[in-house]
Amino acid sequence: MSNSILESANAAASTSAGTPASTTVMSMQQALNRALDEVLAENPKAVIFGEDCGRLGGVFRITDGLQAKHGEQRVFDTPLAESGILGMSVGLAMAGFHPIPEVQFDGFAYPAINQIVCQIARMNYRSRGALPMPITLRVPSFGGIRAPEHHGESLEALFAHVPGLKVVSPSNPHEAYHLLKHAATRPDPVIFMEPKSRYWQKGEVDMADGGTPEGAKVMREGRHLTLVAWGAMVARCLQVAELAAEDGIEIEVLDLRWLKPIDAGALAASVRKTRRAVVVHEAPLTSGLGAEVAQLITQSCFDTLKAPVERVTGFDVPYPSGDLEDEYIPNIDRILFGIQRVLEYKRG
Amino acid sequence: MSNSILESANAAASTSAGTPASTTVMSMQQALNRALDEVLAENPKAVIFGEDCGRLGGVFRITDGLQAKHGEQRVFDTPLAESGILGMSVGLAMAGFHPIPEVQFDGFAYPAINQIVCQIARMNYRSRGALPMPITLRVPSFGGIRAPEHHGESLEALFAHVPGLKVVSPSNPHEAYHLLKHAATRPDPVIFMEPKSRYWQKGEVDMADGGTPEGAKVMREGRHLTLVAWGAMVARCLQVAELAAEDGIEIEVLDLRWLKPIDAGALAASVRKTRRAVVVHEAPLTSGLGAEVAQLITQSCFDTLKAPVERVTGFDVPYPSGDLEDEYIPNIDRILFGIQRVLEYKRG
Amino acid sequence: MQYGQPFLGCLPTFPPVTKVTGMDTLLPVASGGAAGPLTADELRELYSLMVAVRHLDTSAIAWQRQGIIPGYAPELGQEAAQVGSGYAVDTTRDFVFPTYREMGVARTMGVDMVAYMSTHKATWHGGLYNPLESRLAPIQAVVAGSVLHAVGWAHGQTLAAGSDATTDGGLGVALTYFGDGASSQGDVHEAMNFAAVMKAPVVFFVQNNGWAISVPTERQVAGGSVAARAAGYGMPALQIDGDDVVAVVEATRRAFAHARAGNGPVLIEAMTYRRGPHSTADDPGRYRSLDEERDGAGADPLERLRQRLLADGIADEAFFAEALAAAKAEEEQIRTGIQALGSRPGTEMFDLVFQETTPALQAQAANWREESEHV
Amino acid sequence: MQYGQPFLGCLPTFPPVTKVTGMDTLLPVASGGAAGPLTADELRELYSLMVAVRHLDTSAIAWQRQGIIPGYAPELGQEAAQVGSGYAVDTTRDFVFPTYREMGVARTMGVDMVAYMSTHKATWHGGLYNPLESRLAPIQAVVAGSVLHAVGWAHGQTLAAGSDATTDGGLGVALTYFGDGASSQGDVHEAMNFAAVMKAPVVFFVQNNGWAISVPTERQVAGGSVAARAAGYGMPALQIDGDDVVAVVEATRRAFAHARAGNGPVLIEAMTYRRGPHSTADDPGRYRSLDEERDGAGADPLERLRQRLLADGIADEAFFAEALAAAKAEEEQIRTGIQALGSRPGTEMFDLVFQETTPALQAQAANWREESEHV
Ligand SMILES: Cc1ncc(C[n+]2csc(CCOP(=O)(O)OP(=O)(O)O)c2C)c(N)n1
Ligand SMILES: Cc1ncc(C[n+]2csc(CCOP(=O)(O)OP(=O)(O)O)c2C)c(N)n1
Ligand SMILES: [Mg+2]
Ligand SMILES: [Mg+2]
Repeated sequence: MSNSILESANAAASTSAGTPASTTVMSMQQALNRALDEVLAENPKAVIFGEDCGRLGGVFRITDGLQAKHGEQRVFDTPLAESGILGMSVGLAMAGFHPIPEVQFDGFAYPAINQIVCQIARMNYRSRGALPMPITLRVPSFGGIRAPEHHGESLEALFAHVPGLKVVSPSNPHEAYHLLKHAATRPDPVIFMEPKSRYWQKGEVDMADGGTPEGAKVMREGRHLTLVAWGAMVARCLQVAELAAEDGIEIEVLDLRWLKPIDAGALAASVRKTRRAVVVHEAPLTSGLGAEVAQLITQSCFDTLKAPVERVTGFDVPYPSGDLEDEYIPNIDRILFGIQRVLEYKRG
Repeated sequence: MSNSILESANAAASTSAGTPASTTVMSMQQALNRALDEVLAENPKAVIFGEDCGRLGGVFRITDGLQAKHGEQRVFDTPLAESGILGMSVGLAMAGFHPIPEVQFDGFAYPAINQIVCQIARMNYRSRGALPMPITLRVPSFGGIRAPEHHGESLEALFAHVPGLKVVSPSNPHEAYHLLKHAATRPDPVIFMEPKSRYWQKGEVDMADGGTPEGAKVMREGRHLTLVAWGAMVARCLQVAELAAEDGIEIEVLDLRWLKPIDAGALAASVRKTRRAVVVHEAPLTSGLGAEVAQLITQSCFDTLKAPVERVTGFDVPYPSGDLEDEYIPNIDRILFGIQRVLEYKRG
Repeated sequence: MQYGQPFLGCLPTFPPVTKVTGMDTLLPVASGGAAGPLTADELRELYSLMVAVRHLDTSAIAWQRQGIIPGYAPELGQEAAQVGSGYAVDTTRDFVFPTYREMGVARTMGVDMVAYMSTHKATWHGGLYNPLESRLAPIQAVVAGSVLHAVGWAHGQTLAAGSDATTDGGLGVALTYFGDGASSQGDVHEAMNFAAVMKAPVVFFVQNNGWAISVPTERQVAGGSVAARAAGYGMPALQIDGDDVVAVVEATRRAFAHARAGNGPVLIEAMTYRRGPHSTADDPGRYRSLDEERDGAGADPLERLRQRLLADGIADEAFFAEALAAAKAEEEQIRTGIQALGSRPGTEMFDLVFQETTPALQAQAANWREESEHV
Repeated sequence: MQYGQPFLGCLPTFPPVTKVTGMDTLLPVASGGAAGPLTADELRELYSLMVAVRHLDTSAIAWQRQGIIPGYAPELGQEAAQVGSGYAVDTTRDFVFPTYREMGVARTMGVDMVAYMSTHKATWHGGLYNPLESRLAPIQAVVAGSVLHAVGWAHGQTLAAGSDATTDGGLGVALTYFGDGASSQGDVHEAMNFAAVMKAPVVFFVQNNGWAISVPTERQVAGGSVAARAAGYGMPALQIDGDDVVAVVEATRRAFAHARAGNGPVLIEAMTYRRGPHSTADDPGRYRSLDEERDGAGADPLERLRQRLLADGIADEAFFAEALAAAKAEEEQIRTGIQALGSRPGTEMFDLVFQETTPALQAQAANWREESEHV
């Protein structure tokens, strides 16, 4: 197996057969931009803000053109302080707004963790439902773009552990459009983790029919093993499934989508069928969300499982510089090795 | 089963037979205070600081008397800012000191997370070993004392997920003394989580012989099931084991001690013998450290396990006010129910 | 950008602010409304509020000793700062963000005091009162935790007002409380900078009570004054005698007027003194002597008001006795309410997390009911 | 505590600071050492440094376009601020805390520039140079991330000096850089307050270059000046023309002297302008026009120095030509070094996490070797 497959396989993930009329091909950046545009148009209380979100349209251009269209009161730049941005979101929500703040990069959510964990996640509870926190926090997330330090982090395990938060990550433009529209109209706080390495990948978006916005989603059916992933790893797992199919191994790829609450039912349904599972994520192994996924599967499928659930993840090391990025992020080889371990597992 | 057993059972955890001469009975508060006193005496570069650590001796009196004895340069109060305290620790470490900062309560570590995750945990790596971070961060942790909001949190899953950190929690005075002395002399950053509900419980401390400071520790041997716990939950699990023994069920209680790195070997060794495991923690269930422990056990003991590893934990809700605390923290009943589920598990 | 000079010098000088007349120089009695000096009725009302707060506050410590509540954070000595500032709030449109020590503010705003005190009974973090209806955010245990919320809420008023910021008699104003200790937190800086950049209608009300648990202000606040920080943000500041309730009311009203008119934030530093322990768990004898305590505290704010009211013939001993009797009756009623207050049902732990609950949480709730309530 | 006055007024006025003479008024040439005005040799050295930095900086953008490095954060227009401040550092005892844009400081301090630039080649976050030996902390990508580190390091100097703070010619000083954007972060406030409370020997050096990516200073820094914040902490501040290298050297030396003598921290706000994009990924045309750019930037700092040196007869065209040639040769050498720089071995990912590695990490390293290196 060679890593060279990696380069050419991005397209595969976002094509599908039998395109309905309401379908448009667009990048995830475009899909997110479109979703935000519609949310602003539909809800006069929705406001977008963050560092460079306004005039510049965001460093990834996700809010491109929105300030010009909806005005400086609806889409605005803040001073450079993430705790300030999230703390301000709490107050805006208390005043009846639906804040859609952006943290510029995953690693810069850390200065805001205090406001996220102690305030945003708890205000509804603390106020006994009197002060809901309809805050949709967009976080360009995960690695893979050869960026500077702190620009390639995966914080889902942290967020998923916090009571009071919901966490979701889209894997392609279609999911991005529908999940963001859904998240940004919910009365509870949602951390929306955007896989930045997929921003420019195009795919078909069926604007009219998003399917259910809740729970996990089977992206490819299979019967020999379930690959569970989210964000940018979904496309990679689909490539892996493609490769494995050449060897007659039929892999089911489950896009977890919601990292909190996790769709335990979908995990159980898939693994009851395939009897084997591998979970893939970019975050470090220890105490990563893969442990939760594996344990949920083990709990529901203990009798049917043919092998312990395998985890193919980032290592317990700080996210490395660009030169070593491909060594850190689960690549096709490492996922295939994980699959092999599960398939070849023999009870002792 | 009734919760009333709870009240009387604290003592059981800290008594043992065959007391050697070097053994003293003291509270965990005293043991920690003694350890810090010795660390200051032995290492002129060790400095202790934080909110109310100096003159007051800390709100839990862990640093009581240390400023008077070692001087205001070695033990000092800082302004009220946790990011400041931890950020300052980085600079002191760069200047060759061994900082032993305190965060006053678990919930107030959040404002410092940015400095902990992005700086303390990474500076050794970033500087390629030129700037080690021998920082021992003491965090009075966990719940159980009917305290105000944010004073009863369990952050171990967050810390354990961060590459570059080590995390340890003592369960009794003996462990507290030896683990703190060990942690505070290491060249790497260690988060030292003190179970505040156990501060005033007395126990025997063998000052001369701490045993190995690394890895997990079997606190009680058993052959029917392994209970894995840390911090304040160890004493509770020992009570449970006591109760279960009356019914002829022999439970092995494993004090995990190190929450990062986790002693996977000890987990495997115990569960290979008992073939059943329950992990207990106060933190919320989802993405808690229990998932990691369960998955490590499942991976190493898949063939021998008689039932899926059970987790008895706090719920996915914000840590509640005193009145509901006992509903939230795993109590004896809930642990026994978990044990029962595992013991009664039938395949198919 | 400031160019042209190789050395541009330092610091714009802050424009001087007209003095707020306080009672120690002259008790300003007038028949005017809220905008003018205080009326005799208002002054008597302020006294009654301060007595009620003083009595409830000292009683709460007794409650703790008697085992009625597990803990409490007293405000002995800060009654003028709290009652005076809370008195300036217009509860039809303003919103107040307290810390854990603003019982006097809550009482002055007319919050249900059993619901308020319930937090100290460990019934519910944040208190059982409805924050939206009472215009008081939940009790905040994170030091400086809600200062940024005030800025966000205030900016929301600006957004809601659109271009007509000063119609309808002006903007709703956010009043946020914090301490000298809290001023060290990064969030306070971010809040002041955001508020000043956005010209948000916020009044930052610092009670500088000399202490943050065991740490005195001089080891906490570099430069010695939180008010002195405001100039760096181009924001007006008032440093006032926080033990002079008249000065507090007038300064706060002035600050509200400034913010309400769309002129942006104001900072008030009320100099006061925490006469009691930090909380019922604290032992101040470990970090300050009784002599230091007496020197620092100065004259009792309640007694100061009493003397002035007497001297100016605005109230007599009968009035004071009546006020105290009312305070006692009130405390008894609150105590009865607190004692009657049962625990909240455990299901609320699960039901109040989200507006839209999740299957996972429902499963946990079911599990809890089964194992803990045996249903 | 300040009592006695019902209204205590506002803001202590900050003591005026003597002006630092810059080159635009008078070029101060003298034979004196580091403490006095700059010598002709020093002035020529400053020019050579600025040319070297300018050339390397503009070349690095070309490297990025040519695919030699994936990204770069240019400092075009900030050469005087960086070279001038870096020039004041005593690398035998001071320590410098950069952001991601301090290439000019690193070069001035004599840091190995291949090792420095390696961070922009995505070889190693923080750079390959040894921070302890070079007295330059690793490159910092978190905005305001290292400002507190400077305070801690500086307090360490005070602790190490014990009661003899001023023996041995004084304390080592921490010089920390940050931008106008970074000044909004809470950590900067905490750092200034800590430093001032502890009288730590820190020089806070703000390069106010007018922009934080797309956000101009007026939407970022309430009050308009970071230097104006210092008074609130009781800390001296100098707001200087950051494009005047002589003013920068002299102000920085003055600040160092103040801190070194145990008088506590100083803040310098160097007014300058980011003439280029924020980084090679940025497109400034989206948020500022070329006219705005020209107006904001003013005269080129390098050209300003050249004109003064010419006018005062300190250097001639031959010297400038020579300096440029040296800069070109240096850039070529650095480029060759960068191009020759291989990737770091993957094992370093695991080996450099801890001083004392863990079994779990070793197991992961073994697994990685097996699956990725097939050993
Ligand atoms: C972020 C945070 N850190 C620490 C604490 C613990 N704590 C509670 S009150 C307090 C002192 C606060 O002092 P100040 O702001 O002056 O208010 P005061 O208590 O004097 O009213 C501390 C350190 C906390 N609640 N929150
Ligand atoms: C905590 C944090 N938030 C956001 C960013 C993303 N970011 C990088 S540079 C920058 C602007 C910084 O502006 P300034 O401090 O003025 O420095 P300059 O780039 O002008 O040198 C931003 C927002 C970051 N690196 N760190
Ligand atoms: Mg105080
Ligand atoms: Mg800038």
